[in-house]
Amino acid sequence: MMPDLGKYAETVLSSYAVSILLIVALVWWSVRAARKAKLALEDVEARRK
Amino acid sequence: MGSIWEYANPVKFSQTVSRFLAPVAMGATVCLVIGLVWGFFFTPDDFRQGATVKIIYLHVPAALMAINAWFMMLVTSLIWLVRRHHVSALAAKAAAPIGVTMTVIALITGAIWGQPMWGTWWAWDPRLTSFLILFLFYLGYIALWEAIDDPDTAADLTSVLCIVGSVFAVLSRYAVNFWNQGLHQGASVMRAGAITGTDTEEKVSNVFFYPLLVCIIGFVLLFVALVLLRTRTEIHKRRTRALLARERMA
Amino acid sequence: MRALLKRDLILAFRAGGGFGLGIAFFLIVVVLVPFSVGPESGLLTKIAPGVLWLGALLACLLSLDRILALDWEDGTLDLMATAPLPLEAVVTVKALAHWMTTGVPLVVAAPLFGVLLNLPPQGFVWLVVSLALGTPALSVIGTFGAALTVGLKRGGLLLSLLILPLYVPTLIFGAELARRGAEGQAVSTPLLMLAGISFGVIALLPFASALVLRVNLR
Amino acid sequence: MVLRVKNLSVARGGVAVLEGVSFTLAPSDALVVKGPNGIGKTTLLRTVAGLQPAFKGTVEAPEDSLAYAAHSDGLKSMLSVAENLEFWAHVFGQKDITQAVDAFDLSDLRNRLAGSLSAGQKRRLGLARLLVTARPIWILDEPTVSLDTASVALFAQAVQRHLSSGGSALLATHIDLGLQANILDVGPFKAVAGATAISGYDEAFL
Repeated sequence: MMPDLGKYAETVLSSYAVSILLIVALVWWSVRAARKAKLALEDVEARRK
Repeated sequence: MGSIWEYANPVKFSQTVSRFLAPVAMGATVCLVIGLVWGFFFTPDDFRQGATVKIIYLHVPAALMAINAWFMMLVTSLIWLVRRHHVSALAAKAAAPIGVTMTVIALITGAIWGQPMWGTWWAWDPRLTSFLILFLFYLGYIALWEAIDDPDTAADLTSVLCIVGSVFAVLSRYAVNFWNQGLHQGASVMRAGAITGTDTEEKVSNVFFYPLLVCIIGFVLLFVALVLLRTRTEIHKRRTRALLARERMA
Repeated sequence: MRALLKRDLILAFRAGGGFGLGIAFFLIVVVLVPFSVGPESGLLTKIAPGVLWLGALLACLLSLDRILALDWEDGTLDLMATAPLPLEAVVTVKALAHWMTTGVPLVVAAPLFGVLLNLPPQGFVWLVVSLALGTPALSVIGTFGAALTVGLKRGGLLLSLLILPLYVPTLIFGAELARRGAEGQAVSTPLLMLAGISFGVIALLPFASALVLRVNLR
Repeated sequence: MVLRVKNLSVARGGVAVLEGVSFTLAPSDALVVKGPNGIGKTTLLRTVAGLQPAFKGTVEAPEDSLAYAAHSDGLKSMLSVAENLEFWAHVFGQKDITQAVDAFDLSDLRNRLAGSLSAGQKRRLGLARLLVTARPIWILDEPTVSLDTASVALFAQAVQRHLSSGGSALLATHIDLGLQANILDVGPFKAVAGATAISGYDEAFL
């Protein structure tokens, strides 16, 4: 299944690893911030009622 | 009715986002998985660059989005300055961290790719250098947002910085192109076809082009999804702030 | 306007900082370079234009936060905003005063420091021309940065972060002009570009500076 | 040269502090703004002076008629008293500073650097600046801070002269200057939580 990357295996794999890591980190961070902000807002709105 | 400016209302925008976010995020995931798997497992090696050509599926979409994110920030900054729609300013703020991540991905994959191709991690190739400068612009823009307490002042100042910065970014692009001529040439020749992705002189390139296209669509959708999500986060924060301010007064 | 320029110049003289510090900093950068890269004269000749330009740019950067911060702290800017003088004129005069107290001394001192770095004889003229054309742009762009960060507590560091990318085109064309001059190559392209950048920013950037200053005074 | 403020609401840090303030200041009138600390007197004066936008309502004044003086004097410690005044005189298109120097008894200090003055002397210099602006409507925020009794009297005289020559003054002060002044107590205008209380930028998020 794994394609033969030859002598460039490290190059290609590290590129994919770094990029995917960065994207996942960005998504995770955004989702966490979104959740936090939403909870804080719901908290304040609940108090208003 | 039906005007696009309706969505400039933060509450309306939040509701709309909640409806569209899931499908866009799904689309982004599907495209990215298909594109990357296709590119990584089912494309041949390039006759010159060998397996390293697979980096193209990350490098080119990230580089495109790094520029497009800045362009989007420029447009939303102008909308904020002219029409004072809060969503616009917050969307610009939300896009910056995504843009900087894309710039970093483009830079790192470029450096990793450059190592076997040019025999060095870093060459002051005009294109790489331009991205480094773009990275600095993003850093300054984000730092300015963080440094100012008052949200409207921050929106105004960062918008002006974004517009002025855009002019200087274009100037820098020309300056860098001119500056590198004297040092060494041809560093980007190898990648000329790769960057445009539509290089039809070589028939092989279609093999690379279709998965690349899917990846680009995936990155665009990912960007849209993240901007929507992050803008909504900023709106929630501002609403919380406004409600707390009102609470204190009561 | 003339009163403001006169006042800023007197203040720069009396406070002592303006003239002396920038030049001293420039001198130190130039003296330190041979220590860090070695005394070989061929190498120094080659890098002299670039080092002189970088030194001048850093010396300029050093005094940017003083352009507006002092007038902000003592309330002068508030009073200026209610005065009949438009803020566009105020920021232009401020940039001019900064250039006269920082840029001009750098232009004058640069040939002397060029001697220290083995700058070839034909390079001196173009070094002075490039700095004389480029330093006004540095002052005007710097005033924009100062106006952006004027109310902030950690303004100084942020100012450098914001300004340095904006300095890139000026630095590239300025240093390139000085380098080509020193190596006896054709200079017309960088000369025109540098002049274009300088006149462009002088004509347009004060409006942006006044705009952000108005926002900061709100 | 009449200053008209109509239904003015002012905001500080995005929250309205005073609402529905209205008054008219005619030539030879003085109006003293009173109210407890933190209620928004400074914000009100800054808004009237045009230094920050009004949240609601209008401020009508003839162009180039307002002179504003606040806690910070805009004085340079490395310039002499005369140089400081001459600078501001030039900015406002005036030449002569002798009247301002005499009015605040600064003639002995003319050539002293402003940095070497005492706090009270500095304050007098800051107020002398008002005279060189030649503007008819003065907006003064706590003008008597760090002045001794004699200096307060000097200041009161200067304001009195200004009023009798057809000028007007809007002051925020706790000290009775012995002027024929109307009092504006801003206490009743304190903004209350309500639909309009959150001002400007945050309003859109409610």
